[in-house]
Amino acid sequence: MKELYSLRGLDVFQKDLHQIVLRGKGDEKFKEIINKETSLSLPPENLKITQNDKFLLAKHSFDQWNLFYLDRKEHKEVLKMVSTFNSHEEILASDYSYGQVYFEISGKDKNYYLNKLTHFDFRIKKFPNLSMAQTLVAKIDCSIYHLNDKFIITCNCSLEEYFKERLLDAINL
Amino acid sequence: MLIINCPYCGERDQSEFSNGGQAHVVRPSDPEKLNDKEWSEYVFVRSNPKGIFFERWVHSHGCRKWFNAVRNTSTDEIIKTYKLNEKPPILAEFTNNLKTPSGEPELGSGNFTVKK
Amino acid sequence: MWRSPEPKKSYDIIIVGGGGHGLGTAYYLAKEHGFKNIAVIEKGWLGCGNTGRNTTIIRSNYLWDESALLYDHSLKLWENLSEDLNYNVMFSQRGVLNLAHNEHDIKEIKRRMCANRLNGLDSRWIDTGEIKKLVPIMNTDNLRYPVLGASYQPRGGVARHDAVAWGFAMRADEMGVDIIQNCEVKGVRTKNGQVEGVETSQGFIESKKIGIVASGHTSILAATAGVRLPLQSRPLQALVSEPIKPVINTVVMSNAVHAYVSQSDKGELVIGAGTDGYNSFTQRGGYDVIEETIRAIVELYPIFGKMKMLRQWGGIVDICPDASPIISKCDVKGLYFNCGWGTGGFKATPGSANVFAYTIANDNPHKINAAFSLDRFETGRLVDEHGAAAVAH
Amino acid sequence: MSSINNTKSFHLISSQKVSFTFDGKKLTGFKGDTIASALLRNNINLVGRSFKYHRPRGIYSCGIEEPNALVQIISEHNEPNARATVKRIYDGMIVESQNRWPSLKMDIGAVNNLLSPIFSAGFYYKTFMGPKGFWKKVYEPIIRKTAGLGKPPKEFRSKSTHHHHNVDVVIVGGGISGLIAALKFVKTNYDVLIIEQDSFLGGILNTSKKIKEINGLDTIEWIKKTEELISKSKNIKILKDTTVSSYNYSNHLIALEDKAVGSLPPNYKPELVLHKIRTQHTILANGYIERILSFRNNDLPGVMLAGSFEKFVHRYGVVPETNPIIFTNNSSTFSLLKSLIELNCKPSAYVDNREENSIEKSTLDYLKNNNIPFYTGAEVEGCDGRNIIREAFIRHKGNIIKLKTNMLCVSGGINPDVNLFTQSKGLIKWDDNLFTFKPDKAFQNTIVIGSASGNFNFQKLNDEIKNKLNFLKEVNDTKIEIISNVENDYKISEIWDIKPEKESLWSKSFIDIQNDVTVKDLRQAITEGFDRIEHLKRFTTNSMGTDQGKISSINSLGIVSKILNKSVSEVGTTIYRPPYAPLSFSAIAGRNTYEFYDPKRKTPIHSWHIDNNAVFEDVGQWKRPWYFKNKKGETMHQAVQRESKQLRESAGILDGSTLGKIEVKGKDALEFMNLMYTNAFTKMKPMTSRYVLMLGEDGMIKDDGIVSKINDQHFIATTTTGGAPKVLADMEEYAQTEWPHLEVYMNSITEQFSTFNISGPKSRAIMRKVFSNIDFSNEKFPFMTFNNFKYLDTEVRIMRASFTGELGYEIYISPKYALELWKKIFHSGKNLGLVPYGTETMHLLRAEKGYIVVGQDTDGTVTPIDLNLNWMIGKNKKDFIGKRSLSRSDTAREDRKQLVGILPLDKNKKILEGQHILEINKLPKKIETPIEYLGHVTSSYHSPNLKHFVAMALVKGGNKLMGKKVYVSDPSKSETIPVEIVNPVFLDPENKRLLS
Ligand SMILES: Cc1cc2nc3c(=O)[nH]c(=O)nc-3n(C[C@H](O)[C@H](O)[C@H](O)COP(=O)(O)OP(=O)(O)OC[C@H]3O[C@@H](n4cnc5c(N)ncnc54)[C@H](O)[C@@H]3O)c2cc1C
Ligand SMILES: NC(=O)c1ccc[n+]([C@@H]2O[C@H](COP(=O)([O-])OP(=O)(O)OC[C@H]3O[C@@H](n4cnc5c(N)ncnc54)[C@H](O)[C@@H]3O)[C@@H](O)[C@H]2O)c1
Ligand SMILES: Cc1cc2nc3c(=O)[nH]c(=O)nc-3n(C[C@H](O)[C@H](O)[C@H](O)COP(=O)(O)O)c2cc1C
Ligand SMILES: [Zn+2]
Repeated sequence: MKELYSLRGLDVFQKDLHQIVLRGKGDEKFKEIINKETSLSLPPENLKITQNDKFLLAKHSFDQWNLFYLDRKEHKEVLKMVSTFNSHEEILASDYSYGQVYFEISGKDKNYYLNKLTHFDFRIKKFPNLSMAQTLVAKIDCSIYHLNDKFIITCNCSLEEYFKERLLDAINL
Repeated sequence: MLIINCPYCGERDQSEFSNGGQAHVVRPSDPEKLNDKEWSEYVFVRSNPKGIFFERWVHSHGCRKWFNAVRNTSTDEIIKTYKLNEKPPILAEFTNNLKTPSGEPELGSGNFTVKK
Repeated sequence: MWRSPEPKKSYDIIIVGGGGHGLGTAYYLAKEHGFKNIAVIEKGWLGCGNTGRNTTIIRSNYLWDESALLYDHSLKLWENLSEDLNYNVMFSQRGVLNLAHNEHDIKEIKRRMCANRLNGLDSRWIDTGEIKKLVPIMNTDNLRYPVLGASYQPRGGVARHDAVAWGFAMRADEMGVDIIQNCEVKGVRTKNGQVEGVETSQGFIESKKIGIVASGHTSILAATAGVRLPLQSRPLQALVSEPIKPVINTVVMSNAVHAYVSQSDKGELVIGAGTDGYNSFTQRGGYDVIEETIRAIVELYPIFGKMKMLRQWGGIVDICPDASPIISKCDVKGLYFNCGWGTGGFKATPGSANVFAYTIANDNPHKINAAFSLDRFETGRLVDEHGAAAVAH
Repeated sequence: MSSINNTKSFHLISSQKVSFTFDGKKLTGFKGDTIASALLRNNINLVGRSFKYHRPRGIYSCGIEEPNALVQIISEHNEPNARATVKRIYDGMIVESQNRWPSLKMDIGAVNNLLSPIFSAGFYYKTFMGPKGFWKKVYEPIIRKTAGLGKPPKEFRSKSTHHHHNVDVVIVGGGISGLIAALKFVKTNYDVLIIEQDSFLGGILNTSKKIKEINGLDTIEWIKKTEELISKSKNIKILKDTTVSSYNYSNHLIALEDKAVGSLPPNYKPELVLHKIRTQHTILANGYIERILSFRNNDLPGVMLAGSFEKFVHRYGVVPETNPIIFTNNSSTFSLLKSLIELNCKPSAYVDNREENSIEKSTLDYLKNNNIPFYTGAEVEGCDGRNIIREAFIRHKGNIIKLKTNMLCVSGGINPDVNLFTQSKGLIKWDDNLFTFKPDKAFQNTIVIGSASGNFNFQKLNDEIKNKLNFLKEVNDTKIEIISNVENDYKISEIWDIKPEKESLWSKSFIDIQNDVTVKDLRQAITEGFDRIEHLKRFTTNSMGTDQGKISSINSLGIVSKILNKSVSEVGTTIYRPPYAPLSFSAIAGRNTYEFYDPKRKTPIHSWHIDNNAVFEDVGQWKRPWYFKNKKGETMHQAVQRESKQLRESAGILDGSTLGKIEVKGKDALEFMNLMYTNAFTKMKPMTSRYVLMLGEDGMIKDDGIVSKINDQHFIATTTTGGAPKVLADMEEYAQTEWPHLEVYMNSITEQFSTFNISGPKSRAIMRKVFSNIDFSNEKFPFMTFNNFKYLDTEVRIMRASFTGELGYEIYISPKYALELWKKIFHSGKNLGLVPYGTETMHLLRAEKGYIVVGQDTDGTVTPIDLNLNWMIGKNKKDFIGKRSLSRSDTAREDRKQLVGILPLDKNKKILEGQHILEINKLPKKIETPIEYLGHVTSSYHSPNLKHFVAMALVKGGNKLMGKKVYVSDPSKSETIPVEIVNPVFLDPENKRLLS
């Protein structure tokens, strides 16, 4: 974890996370497979997040779940998990660990700064704790996860520099 | 700028969506059976009504899911959005405040200001 | 000055739509084909459609032969239009630039320039140095997508849009054409596959020949006669800045940094935006489209950062799948369409009116518009101008 | 007779002096002054020249509605057309007047005024025509020179930012009604945003003394207390110095905040912030606008709107003139009268158009008690003066009374400011008592209150707001008691323009002061047939100036209604369009321009490319190495020739990470792929790959790539760099909308894998060195197969494929390990002659082999058959996207354009892309009639390996023309280049190298 910026009511860290994108029907079988590998049950509703001490699982839509590791692993372990999932024909699992970048954003003024870059409605009544959203931040497709007092924002790694520069610019101006 | 209610993500700014034109146009199951004219209708011709329009949207910068909407193209008002597997709402359920094929409703059309 | 006559019971020809194309069609029908008993029916005021709300760019450097022929026919008519109408339409041949910002643009433009030359057009490739001379205020290298060259058509330019409608109207009126404003056509009445007349807000008017030139609304009127046209109506926006002393003496368009701009004789910058991504008839579009345009403008012309937007508006354009117009007969006898000009039909006004008049008069297309008939969608013989029309103004 | 300071004004901080220059003259004002208030303080009334006639013009209003006092701010990058009535002064500000030469007082352009009888409305269209050629060479250049007001600005890079808000309620306008509305929301659950264009709240309370006290407090006290209360409430936010400029659909508001009011904007901070707001409810409390009256010379400096004069007095603490004449037709001017008397300034006359019996008794008493000359049922017929008004002529009971004065305060009545309401697409309705338009039906969730709604009565304010907000749950019930200084009811007489006593060709009553449109112009236009208000606007340019006719457009409707003998409703208004006030381009652009115009997408190898002198090409948002400069001074041509040659001799490596990659999986993946692509995948063996094509439903090629089959349920597809997002989107679209019965899923893995292409005769040797545990022999690793291998802590996927025609491999690796692996390969390949190459060399090498590039050799009008790629079409498949279109009459034609090779007969001749193929060998110097051609060159490169140009072309009936001699046109010359039509595969047609 790398601290990027920390000032005036905002703290930004860049994190390394492992992520697996899971696609499937979400039926009983699917639930079982996920549960077996992660001990997690599926989030009850769309855009909600469930977690235990090892994993975090976010429901992106009716056929997509993103699984995050809460602790660091060797890449091959993640790949092993991916191929375990993929051994079931009804699931598509893709490793998203290193093709994405992850920013952890906290601080009391985080909404203020982020709303310089996105129209997204961060008000607690619209974006409660343990929920997620996919939206545009600084013209970039991002996923945002609301974890207690923090947001995790991810985007494609090719856009890392642009994203950081925009964030810094929004803070400075 | 519209606000669109994605059936999966909720209300979001229009900039997150892309429009896919007329809804409920089914791709012919056996294109070879169609003559050239019928096939060209499927490829090139879509309804373009002024008033109530059943259309498709995709939440392209969000969940990437397609869904349908009923919108009044003479005011831009979105009356309803619904999932692909839901039945299209019945037209008569909506008040079509349209007067003529090419006339605007006075309110909200963008082309009127004064109430006579 | 034109009359405001009461509609007669019957006309030889009815033109639906009092925009430049419709009024021009009536003018040429009267002037070149000797028709006297013509009506132009307009639901609002003359020129209230796209004729009155476009960025007035005129050029003919289209890719395919069919288009080049059509648009250059028009350009040639523009060159004499003020004399012809004895009304100054202020056609200003200040030249038109289409900028290239990447290798793909360069290839596309160079190909087009070659084709244009073989079609006898005056367009050519120019490099950044020459662009700088024509438009010194342009930022050519210190931007995300640098300017790498451009196509240049010196005969292109702009004209005073409203005057075009007024000029055609006055002269058509003089030749006896009835121009009927505030009369809305509600539908086309047909019998046995032949038109009988139009239902209007002022009652039924009879005619054996009906030309529909209602821009964004043509497909709706066609539907009343049972004809489905491959058209989608979209908002297209434009804006003007506050007026300043002349700074930009050429029309400049760009595809990749999407904006087009010219400066009017009154001094305001006339700037065109893109179409909105959905069908609408509201003559206004989304603010996001304006923002996209303005950020491209300040990127290309940093001095315009200090300019201010005075007014923004929208029109409704009818977009055809191949980005080319339809000037055509159809299965219904006596029913003719001139539509699908999308974002770029102002430049075609006199030319399209001229060949459309021919088509109606002879019940057969002129050789210039033969390629723009409706059946091309069936055969697949499209005139795909997406390359040239991505910024089609 | 001059200006004085009102030391008792609400907001004047007279201690702080500010110096600035106007037209080179150094002047002093007070902090907080606008340019206009400071100029008035210095007794300067002449500030500009008019657009067409170059008439002297002064300050007409005290706000955003100003038509006249537009100035150039030299000290801010030459900003043109700044409103002197809005822009605040600061130390060192440099201001200049506009549209005059050589100077403001001595302006040559003023001869236009003498010529004005020629310059009437629409004069352009009828004059300036013949003789032929004169328009272009003589008239137009002259007309163009006279264009515009200000001079162009200077180069400028703004730091303006955007800010988004999501709230429940927006209150536009922090005047008295806005504040009362805000009180209803204090400590409620609504998120509220109050937006006020001025630097402080209070609106009319700051600008007039119409109200004495509210809830027992002096008005300024009340504002202070109210603001405190509001600010303490966490749910309410106040934005000051912020003007709402657009009211878009779906309650989307745009508001511009000036961050540098009264100071030189620093260039490291945003000078403007553009607020983009989404709200549930919008409360419009944005007040009213006063309108003019048209009389002879009503444009002279010294003529000013009465309400604006009053605003200068109270808001800015300057009394522009101690003894003005007041000319009114309504009751709103009474407070001005009172204020002046209280300041010991006696108006030289009070002229009221209303008959004595309809004027409020209190006003008449006041006039009498204070001994002010007043005329009822009277009007100002006109005024005279050179650069400032000197005398006014009052028509009273048939007589003309001449009065000397330096200032004439005019009020033609007040209009609810309906601009934002109509922008929101609400309907307005004419009010026959107030003689103005009022908001009628809202289209969105819009509530209009206060004078913006046409309520000009203070006593009714609280009830109005309470009633209109009633439908909201849990808003506070506040008590407001207002004691006013004036009569509560507003009364007005109908008058729009005043007939001059003597009419001459040169006499003018203006209706649009900025655009020099006179009442006469309106009349003339109507006689010429432009009798619709929209025609009238465009023919005369009425209300098309920077003020958009804020103070006069209703007047023109009144005038026109009288001429046409119609009601004003029938005449109708022109359309109100955004923005409410001219909106800065740089604010609209915000930070989404200049360095942030578009993201630069970079591959994990980017830094290496830079270190190795790569020159980049923009492909979509991606930065791709175009070629690598080996040494200083190497040209692109040299570099590409070198790279190409070296690759065919030894090996080359290309960073292909930008290629789109899509993973497709599911029970029905096989069927899905069969439908998406032209190719047949059913018989394809697992762990093999295939070159594939994707069409649109119109049968035209949209994209190509390689599909690798892991098994019938699992595929990986690559796409072109530019096509990646579209291909994925198309797959999703068809899967969701057309074939929902197919169980199939896809993920973009473009960024999850970096991709390197290694090819050339030495590539196998290099691969062996890097991956010593893998068997790369032809038998174990044949062409178009792939496999996954363990590598360090991760995996690599290696595919044997090639786009250069040489033996080649594609390596896919997680981006984290990519750079390291790249370096390792490079290191291992050094002695074997491995060369990094870019896209240009790739294009050259594939052209030698006759491989196409989608988008270069195709243009959306090309089918697979046109490219002789019939073998890629799964003919036995019942269906795939675009299949049916291939059999339409035009796509099935045999003489369509087909892809061929082009070989120059003289091997030294250059062939350029885009050149056209002719059957004739010479072109006329000037082409008059179109010349027929066969097609055009789509790709052309100088091949260092073959030592001549290799080109591909799309040629009509090309397949049948093999061996034919044709000509390639040179774009500028009449000479042509003789060439032969050949098979497009120039090198290794037997694929020996590829399969080696
Ligand atoms: C913002 C914008 C910018 C543009 N920029 C350019 C450019 O730079 N260069 C260029 O070449 N082109 C441009 N165009 C396109 C160009 O304006 C149009 O293609 C062209 O003006 C069409 O002319 P028209 O006469 O066919 O249509 P219109 O002028 O729209 O006329 C059609 C008329 O039909 C009337 N009508 C509709 N329905 C009925 C009915 N039921 N009954 C009676 N009357 C009816 C309408 O009221 C209208 O007056 C632009 C368009 C827009 C909107
Ligand atoms: N009796 C009379 O003669 C008379 C005349 C006029 C007004 N009135 C009374 O005066 C009161 C006026 O109060 P009010 O609140 O309607 O007006 P106001 O003038 O007090 O407040 C309007 C506020 O809106 C702001 N504003 C306007 N446009 C804006 C924009 N686009 N963006 C941001 N801010 C903007 C203005 O700066 C101003 O502060 C009413 O009660 C009315 O009855 C009486
Ligand atoms: C070429 C051109 C120049 C224009 N210049 C101005 C201008 O200087 N001032 C102005 O207020 N509007 C200008 N307009 C916009 C018109 O006022 C008007 O918005 C437009 O014709 C659309 O009509 P509508 O807004 O009534 O729907 C211009 C329009 C065009 C097409
Ligand atoms: Zn969604």
